[in-house]
Amino acid sequence: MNIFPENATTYGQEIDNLFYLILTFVAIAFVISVVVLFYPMFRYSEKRNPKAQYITGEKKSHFKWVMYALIMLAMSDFIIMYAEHGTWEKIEEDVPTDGIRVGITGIQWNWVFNYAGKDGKVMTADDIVINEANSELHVPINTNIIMELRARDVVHDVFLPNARTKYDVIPGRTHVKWANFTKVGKYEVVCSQICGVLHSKMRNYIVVDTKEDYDKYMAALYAKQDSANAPKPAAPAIDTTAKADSTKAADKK
Amino acid sequence: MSNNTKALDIRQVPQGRLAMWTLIAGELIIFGGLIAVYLLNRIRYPEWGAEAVHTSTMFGAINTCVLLLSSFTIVLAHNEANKNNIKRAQLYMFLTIVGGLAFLCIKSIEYSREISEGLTFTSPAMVAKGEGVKSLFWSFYYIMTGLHALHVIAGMTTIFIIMMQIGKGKNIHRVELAGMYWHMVDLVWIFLFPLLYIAK
Amino acid sequence: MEHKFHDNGSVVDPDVKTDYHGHPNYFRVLIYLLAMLGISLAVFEFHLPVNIAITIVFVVAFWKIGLVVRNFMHLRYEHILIWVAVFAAVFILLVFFLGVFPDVPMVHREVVPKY
Amino acid sequence: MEHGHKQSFASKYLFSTDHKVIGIQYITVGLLMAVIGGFLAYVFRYNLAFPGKDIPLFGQLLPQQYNTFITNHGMIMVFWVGMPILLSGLGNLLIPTMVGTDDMAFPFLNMLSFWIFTLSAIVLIAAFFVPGGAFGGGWTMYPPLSAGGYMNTSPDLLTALFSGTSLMILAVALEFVAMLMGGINFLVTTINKRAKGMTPWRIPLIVWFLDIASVIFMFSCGPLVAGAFMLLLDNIVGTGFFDASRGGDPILWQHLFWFFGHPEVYVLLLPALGVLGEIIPVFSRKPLFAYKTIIYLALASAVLSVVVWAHHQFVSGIDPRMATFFSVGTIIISIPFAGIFLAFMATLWGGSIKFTVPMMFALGFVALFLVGGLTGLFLGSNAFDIYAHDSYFVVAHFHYTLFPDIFFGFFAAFYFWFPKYLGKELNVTLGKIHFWLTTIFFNSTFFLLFFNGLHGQHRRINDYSFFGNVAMEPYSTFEKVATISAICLILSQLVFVLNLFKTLSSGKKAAKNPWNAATLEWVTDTPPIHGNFETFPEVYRGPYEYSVPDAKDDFIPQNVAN
Repeated sequence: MNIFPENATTYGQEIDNLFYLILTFVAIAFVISVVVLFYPMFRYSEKRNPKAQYITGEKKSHFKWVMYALIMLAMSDFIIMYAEHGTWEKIEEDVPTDGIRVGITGIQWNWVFNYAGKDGKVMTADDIVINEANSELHVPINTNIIMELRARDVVHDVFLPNARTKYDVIPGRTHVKWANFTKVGKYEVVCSQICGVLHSKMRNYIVVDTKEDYDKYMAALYAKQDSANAPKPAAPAIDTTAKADSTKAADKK
Repeated sequence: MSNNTKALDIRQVPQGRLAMWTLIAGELIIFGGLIAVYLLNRIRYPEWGAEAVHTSTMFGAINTCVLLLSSFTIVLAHNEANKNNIKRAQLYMFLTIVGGLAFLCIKSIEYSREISEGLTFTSPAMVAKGEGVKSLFWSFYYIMTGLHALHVIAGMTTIFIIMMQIGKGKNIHRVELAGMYWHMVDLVWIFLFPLLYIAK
Repeated sequence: MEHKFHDNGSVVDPDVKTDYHGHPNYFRVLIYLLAMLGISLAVFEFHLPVNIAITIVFVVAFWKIGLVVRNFMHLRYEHILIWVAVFAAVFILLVFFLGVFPDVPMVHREVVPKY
Repeated sequence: MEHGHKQSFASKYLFSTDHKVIGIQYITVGLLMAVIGGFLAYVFRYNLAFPGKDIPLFGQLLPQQYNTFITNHGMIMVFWVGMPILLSGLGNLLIPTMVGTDDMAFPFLNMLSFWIFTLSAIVLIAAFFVPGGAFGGGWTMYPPLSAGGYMNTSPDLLTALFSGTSLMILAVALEFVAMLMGGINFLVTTINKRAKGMTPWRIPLIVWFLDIASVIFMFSCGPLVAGAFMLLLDNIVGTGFFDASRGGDPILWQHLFWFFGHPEVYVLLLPALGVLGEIIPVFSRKPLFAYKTIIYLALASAVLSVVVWAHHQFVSGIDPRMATFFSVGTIIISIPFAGIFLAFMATLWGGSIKFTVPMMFALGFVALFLVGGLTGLFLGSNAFDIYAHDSYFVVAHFHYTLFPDIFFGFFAAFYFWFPKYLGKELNVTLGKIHFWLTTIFFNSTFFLLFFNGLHGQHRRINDYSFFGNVAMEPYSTFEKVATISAICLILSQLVFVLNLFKTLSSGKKAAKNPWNAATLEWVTDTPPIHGNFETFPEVYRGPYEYSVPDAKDDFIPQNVAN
């Protein structure tokens, strides 16, 4: 039995390793504390030790034991911080710039996926938008997938258990996060922040394809978009509601 | 105790003053939180400067003046109450209440001017034009001045009740406590004035 | 109910005189305050450069607050713990402001979705 | 003292200004709310284990009801159980008696505080019965879900005001008012009404901790009160303070909420730690280890508690560099609390430990909190939090901190002080059965959930069979085990109820100082008279003078002169 679900990204293993690192420290601390807590319960019970000693603990020679423990705790804390900071930087701060950009937008209660259209940018009018229940976002393997995360109505949270990544999506903001998948497969994208009545049903998929499969899939999508767009002018990718307009107006200032 | 010495033991500070200071610290954090939120948004949206032009600096200045004067009268009331000049203390407290009323009157004239320009709590016309960010300034303006006005009313009520009480010779020490609350209301306004009326 | 504390120094009788502190010259304080108000209005009238004006206005505001708290509220005659309480309130607000600062005002405006 | 004249029932039990009656009132209301919170937990736990089945005593649970129930379970357990029992209840009962005075500084304000609190509880419960039902967007009330009518479509002001969302905000605001009044009372009482000779370093630990908790509460709730006001106006007037399309900022609410929300954890924790600080020395017959240092550590943690809040927001879009800062803050704050717990453990060494019921609950608290505290390390390190945030790992973690804190802390205090304040002796056997059942079922409820969380089970979902990762074995079995244990955990509290009523109806009269404790509340009559002391005591020594060499007894009460 695996503690974690199957890992499918480059940085996933780092998160798992971090868990085991912290677990080591925590286990040591736990064992020591349990001994310190339970040993006196036997040794100094009323029967074995009817007369208690008078120790106020204000003396340095007594308090130094607590100090040692605290210093140990502080040191292991900072080792953990030091060890994990690289992972944090890699995942959250150093988002790569090259790769395939996709848009993931949370709405009540579905994830809307945007593929870049002909212009290679997401969230423009020629995007290919997939807005169906249980839809799939196809991405190629071993490529940086740069996800632009947005929310249209309320706060949602993109959670990819297999990619070990998660980020809130907030109305009015765009968060750019990334993942690089190393395994072909079909993985869940769920919403991890309560977002209304059907929060429990908010689940779509990311499908990791080989490069060839992905190209084929995209070619089919573009062809379909062309045939759909041919007779009439391009429809806006995302319905520009009054809300979106006013944000934009605010934006120009 | 002799004049001009600090209380060296915390227990020499009377209960009422201690409680009042605690209440004031709590109130300052509530107002301060609101002001901090406003400031954060004010820095985020420089275009709010253009909205602040619609507030009347003259009315704001007069109101500041009124509140400062009323603070002065309530502190005189405390001074007189300590000398047991109940009648004069009551007179000064009455003047403070008049000051508060004047403040509220001026405030309501201001409000009516702004509302007639369509600048309301939600400013629906602005939102419809897609200028939601600007309407947010007015939401902040009304919530901050409104909450302050509620405190003015609360302070006036308190002062009125205590004015009645000291007429019967009771609770003379409470004049000072009501005064402290009134000063707190004054403090908040002193900070709101540059924020809303001067920084344009 | 009469109190049985004898000599622990606490003032618990509700009608006792609470005038244990000194009294500054209130009128002079009022004059200072009005002068300060005049300064901030002058700053507004003369249309100084924005940064300077805002700095002056807020320095004046804090100065006025200091005058009111110290003199009208008699903080200058007060116990050190009261000072600590008042400054803790200000400190906490500062912490809140600085903690939120990178997230609200510094958010790049261009990250708002361009539809 | 005024114990001559007769009082009517209402003025004696309902509108009493006596701090002991008010304390008991607070605890009673808190326990009643705990029954409601427990029932909600039972309903949604049952639904999680057996989705779609009819729930005994309830029926079908709709998804919206599920959301409402988890939201209100969190709200009730933190604000209407933890706060009234630990802070207000214990504070009212203990502070005046422990510092040796007759009543709170402002008895009327105290009574008002209780009734405003009760009103807030009624408002919260009333939200279940308005059209649209109570608010169901998580106890953190993140806008825009909680604003602008996402939960309750509201055409006019009155309907908006009486919608579930607005009522919940109002209830929280009212509770804050009540707790602020209580906090002012605690502080002034401790500072100004101490008995003669009760110097700062002779005040019992719990009084210190209750006051520090009140200070933390008063100084951190301000921004949230302002924020709640703004959110309420967003709901009923239609302003856009948290509406991104109008320039408002949902993240701002999260900051306002957690700026209060995290210190709130310490507000709940400190009184319970104070209970440990009273109980462990008494039953180890040893002075509290490093009493002064513990207080300094608590003060340090109070200062640090305002710089850790954003660790609840690591993945919610705050600046990643700030996340590192808050991560370090979180890690640093673990040190003072670890110090306090270590001092409690050190108190045991060299003692003569009596395993009475309160002591068992106190030691159980320390042992269980150890798990909760150590799992906090996983969540405090921001990189792992990316994965664990909003998962059942978090749920298990905070139940391992808050359940021991609120319930073990309360039960320890209950079994310790019940004989004093109600004058009857509790049944020891029932108490021990209660302790073991609670401990066993608590662990079997929450320990397995750590594994569910690590396997990617996210929170606030009413039916996990929909999700492939967590619907598999053994995680669905873990769900069922957790549910059955939770039901047993709730049922085992019946032992406590039985013990309570048995004792109240036919308990033996308790002695004046059954535990041979040294603090001032044990000096007065059992139960204490109105006004607490016949003559006000004078204090000559610290609160933990146990096993002093060359002393007559193994304890010296604080009011005994040399």
